[in-house]
Amino acid sequence: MDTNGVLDLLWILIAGILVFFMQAGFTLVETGFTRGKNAGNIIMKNIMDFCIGSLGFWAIGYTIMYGDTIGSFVGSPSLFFSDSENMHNLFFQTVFAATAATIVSGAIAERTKFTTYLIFSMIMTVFIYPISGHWVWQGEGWLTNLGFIDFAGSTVVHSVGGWASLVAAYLVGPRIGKYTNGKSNAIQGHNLLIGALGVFILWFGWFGFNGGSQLAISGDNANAVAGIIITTNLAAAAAAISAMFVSWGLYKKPDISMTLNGALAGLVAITAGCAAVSPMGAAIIGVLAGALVVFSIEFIDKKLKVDDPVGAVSVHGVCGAFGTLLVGVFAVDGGLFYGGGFHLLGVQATGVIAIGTWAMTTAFVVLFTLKKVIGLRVSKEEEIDGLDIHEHKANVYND
Amino acid sequence: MDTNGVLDLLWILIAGILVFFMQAGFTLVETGFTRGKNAGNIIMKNIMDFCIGSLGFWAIGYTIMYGDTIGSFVGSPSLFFSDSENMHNLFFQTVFAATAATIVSGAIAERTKFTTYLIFSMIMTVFIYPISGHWVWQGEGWLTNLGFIDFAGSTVVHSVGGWASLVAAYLVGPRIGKYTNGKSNAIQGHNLLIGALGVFILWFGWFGFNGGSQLAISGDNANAVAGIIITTNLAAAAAAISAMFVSWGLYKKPDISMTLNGALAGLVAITAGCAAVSPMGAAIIGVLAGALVVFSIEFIDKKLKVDDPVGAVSVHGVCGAFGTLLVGVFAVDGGLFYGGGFHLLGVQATGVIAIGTWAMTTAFVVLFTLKKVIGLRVSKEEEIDGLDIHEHKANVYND
Amino acid sequence: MDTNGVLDLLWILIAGILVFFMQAGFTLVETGFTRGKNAGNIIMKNIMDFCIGSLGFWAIGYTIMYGDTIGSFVGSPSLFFSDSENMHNLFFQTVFAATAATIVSGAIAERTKFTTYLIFSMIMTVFIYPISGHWVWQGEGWLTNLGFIDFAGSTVVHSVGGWASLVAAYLVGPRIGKYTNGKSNAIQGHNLLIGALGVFILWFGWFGFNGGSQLAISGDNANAVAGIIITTNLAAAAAAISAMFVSWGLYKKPDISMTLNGALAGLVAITAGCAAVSPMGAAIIGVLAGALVVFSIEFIDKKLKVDDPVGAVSVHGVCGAFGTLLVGVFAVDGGLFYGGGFHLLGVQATGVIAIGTWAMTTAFVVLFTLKKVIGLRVSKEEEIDGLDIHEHKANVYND
Amino acid sequence: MKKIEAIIRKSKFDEVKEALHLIEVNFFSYWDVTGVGNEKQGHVYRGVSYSTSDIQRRFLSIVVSDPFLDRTMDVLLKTAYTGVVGDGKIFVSDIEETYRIRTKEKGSDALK
Amino acid sequence: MKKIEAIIRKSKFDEVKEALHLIEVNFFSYWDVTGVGNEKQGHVYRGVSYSTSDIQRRFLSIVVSDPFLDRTMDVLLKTAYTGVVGDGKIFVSDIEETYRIRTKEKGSDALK
Amino acid sequence: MKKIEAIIRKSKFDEVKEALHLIEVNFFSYWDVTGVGNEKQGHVYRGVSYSTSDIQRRFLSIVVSDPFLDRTMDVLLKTAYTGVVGDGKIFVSDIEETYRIRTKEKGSDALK
Ligand SMILES: Nc1ncnc2c1ncn2[C@@H]1O[C@H](COP(=O)(O)OP(=O)(O)O)[C@@H](O)[C@H]1O
Ligand SMILES: Nc1ncnc2c1ncn2[C@@H]1O[C@H](COP(=O)(O)OP(=O)(O)O)[C@@H](O)[C@H]1O
Ligand SMILES: Nc1ncnc2c1ncn2[C@@H]1O[C@H](COP(=O)(O)OP(=O)(O)O)[C@@H](O)[C@H]1O
Repeated sequence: MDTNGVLDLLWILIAGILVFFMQAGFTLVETGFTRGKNAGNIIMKNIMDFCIGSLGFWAIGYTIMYGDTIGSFVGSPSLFFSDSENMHNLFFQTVFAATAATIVSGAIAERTKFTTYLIFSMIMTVFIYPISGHWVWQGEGWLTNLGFIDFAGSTVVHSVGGWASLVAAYLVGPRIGKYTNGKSNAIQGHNLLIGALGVFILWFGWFGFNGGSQLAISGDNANAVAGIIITTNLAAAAAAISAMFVSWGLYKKPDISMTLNGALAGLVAITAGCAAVSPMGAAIIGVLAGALVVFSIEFIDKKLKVDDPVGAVSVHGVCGAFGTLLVGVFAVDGGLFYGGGFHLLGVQATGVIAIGTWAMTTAFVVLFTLKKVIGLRVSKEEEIDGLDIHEHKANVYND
Repeated sequence: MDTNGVLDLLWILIAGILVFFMQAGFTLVETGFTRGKNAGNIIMKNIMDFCIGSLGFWAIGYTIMYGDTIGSFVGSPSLFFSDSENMHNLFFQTVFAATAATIVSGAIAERTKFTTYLIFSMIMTVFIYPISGHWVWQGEGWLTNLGFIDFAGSTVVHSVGGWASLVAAYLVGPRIGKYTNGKSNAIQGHNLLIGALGVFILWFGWFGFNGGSQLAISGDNANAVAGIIITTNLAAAAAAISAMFVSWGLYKKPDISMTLNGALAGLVAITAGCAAVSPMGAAIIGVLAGALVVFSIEFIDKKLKVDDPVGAVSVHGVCGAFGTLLVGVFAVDGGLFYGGGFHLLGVQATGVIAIGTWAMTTAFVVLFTLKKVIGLRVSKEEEIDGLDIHEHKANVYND
Repeated sequence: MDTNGVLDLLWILIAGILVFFMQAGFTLVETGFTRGKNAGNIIMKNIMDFCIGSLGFWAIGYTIMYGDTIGSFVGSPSLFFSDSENMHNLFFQTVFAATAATIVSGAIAERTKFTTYLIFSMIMTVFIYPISGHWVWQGEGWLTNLGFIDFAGSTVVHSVGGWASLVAAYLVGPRIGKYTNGKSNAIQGHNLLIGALGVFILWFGWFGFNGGSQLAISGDNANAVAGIIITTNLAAAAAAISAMFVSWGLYKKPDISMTLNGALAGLVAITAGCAAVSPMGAAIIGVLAGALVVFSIEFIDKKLKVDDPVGAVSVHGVCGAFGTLLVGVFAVDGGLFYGGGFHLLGVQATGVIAIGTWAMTTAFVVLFTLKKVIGLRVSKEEEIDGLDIHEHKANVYND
Repeated sequence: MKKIEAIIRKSKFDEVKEALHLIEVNFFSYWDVTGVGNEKQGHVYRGVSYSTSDIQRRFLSIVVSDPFLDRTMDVLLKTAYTGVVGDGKIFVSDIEETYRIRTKEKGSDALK
Repeated sequence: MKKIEAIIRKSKFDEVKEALHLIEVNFFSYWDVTGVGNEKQGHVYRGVSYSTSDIQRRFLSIVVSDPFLDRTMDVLLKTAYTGVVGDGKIFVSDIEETYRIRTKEKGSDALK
Repeated sequence: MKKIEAIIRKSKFDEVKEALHLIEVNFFSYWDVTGVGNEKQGHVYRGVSYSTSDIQRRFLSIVVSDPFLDRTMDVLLKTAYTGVVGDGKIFVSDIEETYRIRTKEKGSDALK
């Protein structure tokens, strides 16, 4: 391989390793934001979705996503990908697929059956995610053909996970005690420090997520990657600050969990446009996403009454969609604010809606079927005692 | 230095940094799987073995391992390695040596004297590990000459640590209360979430461990490294799944700590063959190792009655040996299943046995001497109250 | 961009990402070493100083530091840095600036007003740090002209943070209960395991901090970077061992928190000279810094009676200055022990004093003003109950 | 005045608290304890399956003036009940004196 | 012998302990409990603001011989006091017998 | 019925539990407390050496019917003993009534 090829491959591998580490971040955020009696169950779900995703994406998911297109809709599947020239791509795409899958575990935490989750997670990585991914990233998908821009996956990865989360959290129903007499109650996370560490790890990994999505670093790609790192960082920082001030205004005090979610909201929102917007654009996207996520969490919790313990729907679904739309506004090349008119915005909206519909519909069909066949939810007794002791006969915390 | 040289050096450094981080992973796994009253002691042991290893390997260990061979058995030692062209190699090998040493601390946790451990750890990094390492990795060692394949150290690093652990745990004896009336009791780890984070960190670092062992990334090495990353990941994922299902079968519930150990078992087992087997081979090795580790932990605990709180012997010793043997079966080039006959398998067995014997014998001699001279074990009172308050006059957890 | 340029940029980005992760390390060390009732507040301070630093350094700080020099004293500021060829530099320098700022939060933990901290942190990143940074790293600063060596920032980053911490901790005053009848009391950290994880993360990130400061890896830089990694690691290891033995001598037992601080002391001390000293020199610097930090912590606590919960002044201020001075002794090229005479040592002392004076004076003026205007300290009641419940209406730990 | 010490299932706590609230027993303290009793819980850890009678429980300490005793007991016995082994115990003992620190009130005044 | 159970603000604990020390009450046990009472504390979590009366308190269990009762009560009532709702309660009850495990001493001897 | 409150060394707990089991005292509750007493423990933290009498202990609350009292006390006094300062205390007090929530049994029936 020539030097440029090596450089590109090296960068993809490193970025992929960073993205892998995001799994630890998700695990920590999800356990930290929920109760200690279910921590073991969340650990298991997070490890397993990555393991299932790794095997499943290699076994078939990768080619469903990147195989030769069948009608710009789906790739031609082949079993057990083994092209030794493209192992770095398999790796990078595997960790992306696992990210989409793992988002859901947070939204349905503390009440969902373990087996049901395993099955859903597999379908997510080998079917739901790769098909809509094909539309945007394979090169000949129908959304690519329209000119849809989702550089690193605000929509392809995060919104897919987020919208599936919405459907899943809705179908599973709220945790016992979450809503009483139509009022939303707070069910505090058991360890916000662990949650905060999770956010730092996610942020750390996100440099690989967005930077690696350039899929190259040689030649002109180098400055592009550096620019992506900056836009990613600025959006996250701006969003955390913005979420903090909004929460400060609303609740009279700077709220810890909202600030943490704010950082993630900024990261999700910039993911689509990290290569298309200027640093200033990134900062503005961050400010907007940080504010939005606070209101969205309140809305989903109090108005929709969908119980999402970690805010996955708002962070990944809402801010993912929002960030994708904002590309149509802030893209230096073609964005509304840069004189590009409404065309790109329209295309972005088409993609957001199409993929959102896909994710929600398929998630609904799969989960509804699972509900009928094996059930989504643990028994009331198991839920109250905690999933760890019933589903795993173990306690995470001991002397 | 030319570009290829720079690329290779860069990759080795990055991989080495990742492997360094595995020290944090070991610390977390070991503290998480043991009781809170000994957490400070485990922290100290893990930090110190790395510090001692860093100084010791630089001072003399590196040249014992990589110096000009003396009879294919040991390198010519020289003091304070200072070849400014090979600092990246010193670094990469240092973090490997520290890995071998740190494995032992888990197996003898919660009852071993701190000073004794420090001395043993030093001997491990400057004597036991580098000598057997010389046989395989210096280039002219007698096992290299035989054709023994241990790419990244299933045997050279992990088994050495694992077999030394077996001897150490045996000589130190079980923790008070571990066996009563011939029955093995569970002594629960105090924080499985911290343990799970440790496993994620180890997995993350392992990409450097195996990928970096190519010792190059330029030219054709690039695809080789990518392939290693994939085999590593697939084996770990398959092993975690396999351990989970086996534990599910045995105990009627998917077991958290076994699943975590399963992932590590897969990582250890693929370490020898990560560059020699196909993705499918890796997945199979993972499945086998994940199952094996569960039975091995039970066997060592219940039949051998050797008390190994974190499963170090099974994960590193047993699965390290097993993974090394399986190279003889699954190596695309020369493996039994690929028509290579039994030759390679025989060579692999020779290496596994030779190095196992070396590690056990030397560990026994050293520890037995230490036992006579300064003792291996803290007093009963110290053990019951916890090592932290007696050995360090401190508690890890406070208000 | 040519291959060498890409290599350099790639290394700077990776190093910067590692340095970013140090923010997580600081957060964990600071929360681990303080009480649980203030953990949320520390999380917020650590996240916010990074966010503010990211925006502030981009908005103006970077050009104050690196803009064309005005009298070798300050750069010509310009707003919202947007040179797309230098985004990697902006990123790398941003994470450095945030490091200097975040150091202070530990020293004044558990009693400082949140708003006051936010304002101070902003001034730190856009004014105090970039100006003294300009003197040394812009290329035409007056200390550069003198020949002052501070390779990766023992003084430029760490001492600035450390001396500002000293002033801040002095002005804020000790925590309630820290000194009674002139005696210093121990206020135990609530989770040393989290603190230890923080130290591992910092050590991990420090390879990027020092190694990345070469600002290149192509050609001859490659071996230089590798050498830096080794000196960094040896100094940290030697310092941890040294601090452990010193504490063992003083308190009859190897002290956990001192050992952890020892590792950090070694890292800070080697930061100035990591590229200028030999491995042996690095080890000696480590041994000295590890011993120094123990005495310094005692001195500041018991003699100066300045309450610094995490030892930030000793680790970053004292050891930063000390390490910078030792460059004058151990620099292979020009150091006292290498026949270079006292010249370099004198220059180093000049830099240490000049920057120390600058940091202390400006921090004093800013904090004194803030004290008069909005106050530095929370109310007695808030402090006793914990900052989390009053400043954020939340508890970090729940069921 | 009586002290009621109720050792109940953690999972029943919210219900019990709610019910106490309805009869205006709004003052009490609680903490988590490990209970040893008839109930057994199955655990598995690293290959060792065992059944333990050390189970997490919630301990409620409620001091009530005499007229409140009966209704508090009724509520506790009713709402903490599941019928399955392990519902817990209630112990009643005598309290000689009660003070409210803030007002220095004594006796049943301090319990209002 | 009497058992004094004092449920106080965590923030007052150091002061109380100091004051007990001065009157030579150097034997007691304490732990953290959640108290339900008049005091309310404002919390916000993920957009839900609520006010809870479940507040962290410290529970002190002090067994004293009869002559020590009054002064201990005085000290507790004085030093645990802030005047703001939530200062806590003190309950006094009877102890029939006390043993010191180490010496097998009984009664008030065991309390010296 | 009597309530036995034993404050013992954590390190003695397993032994005590075992011994109670042998005399068929299989019902009790326990939790961890901090004890203040004669024993001192040396600590060092960041250069400050100090000796504290705040030591971790285990608190056992055992309600027994009268015939069980003596043998329980015997076992506790024997197995919790080391002879070194800090072995702990045992307090006995009266319980007026006991209920088993599951069966509504009262009195000593509830303690079987
Ligand atoms: N005599 C006792 N003294 C103190 N606590 C007790 C006593 N008996 C029972 N308990 C507590 O009550 C809990 C439930 O009792 P258990 O025997 O398991 O169920 P049940 O009362 O339904 O038979 C125990 O776990 C323990 O905490
Ligand atoms: N009847 C009671 N039984 C047990 N604990 C009580 C009782 N009344 C009050 N407490 C404890 O005392 C604490 C303080 O009481 P609270 O009513 O908030 O304040 P105040 O006594 O100043 O009116 C409560 O949080 C609770 O822990
Ligand atoms: N009067 C008391 N009230 C409550 N707890 C007590 C009392 N006296 C002792 N204790 C508990 O007993 C423990 C052991 O007592 P200590 O005085 O240290 O040892 P010893 O009883 O051997 O002299 C203390 O730490 C404390 O928890």
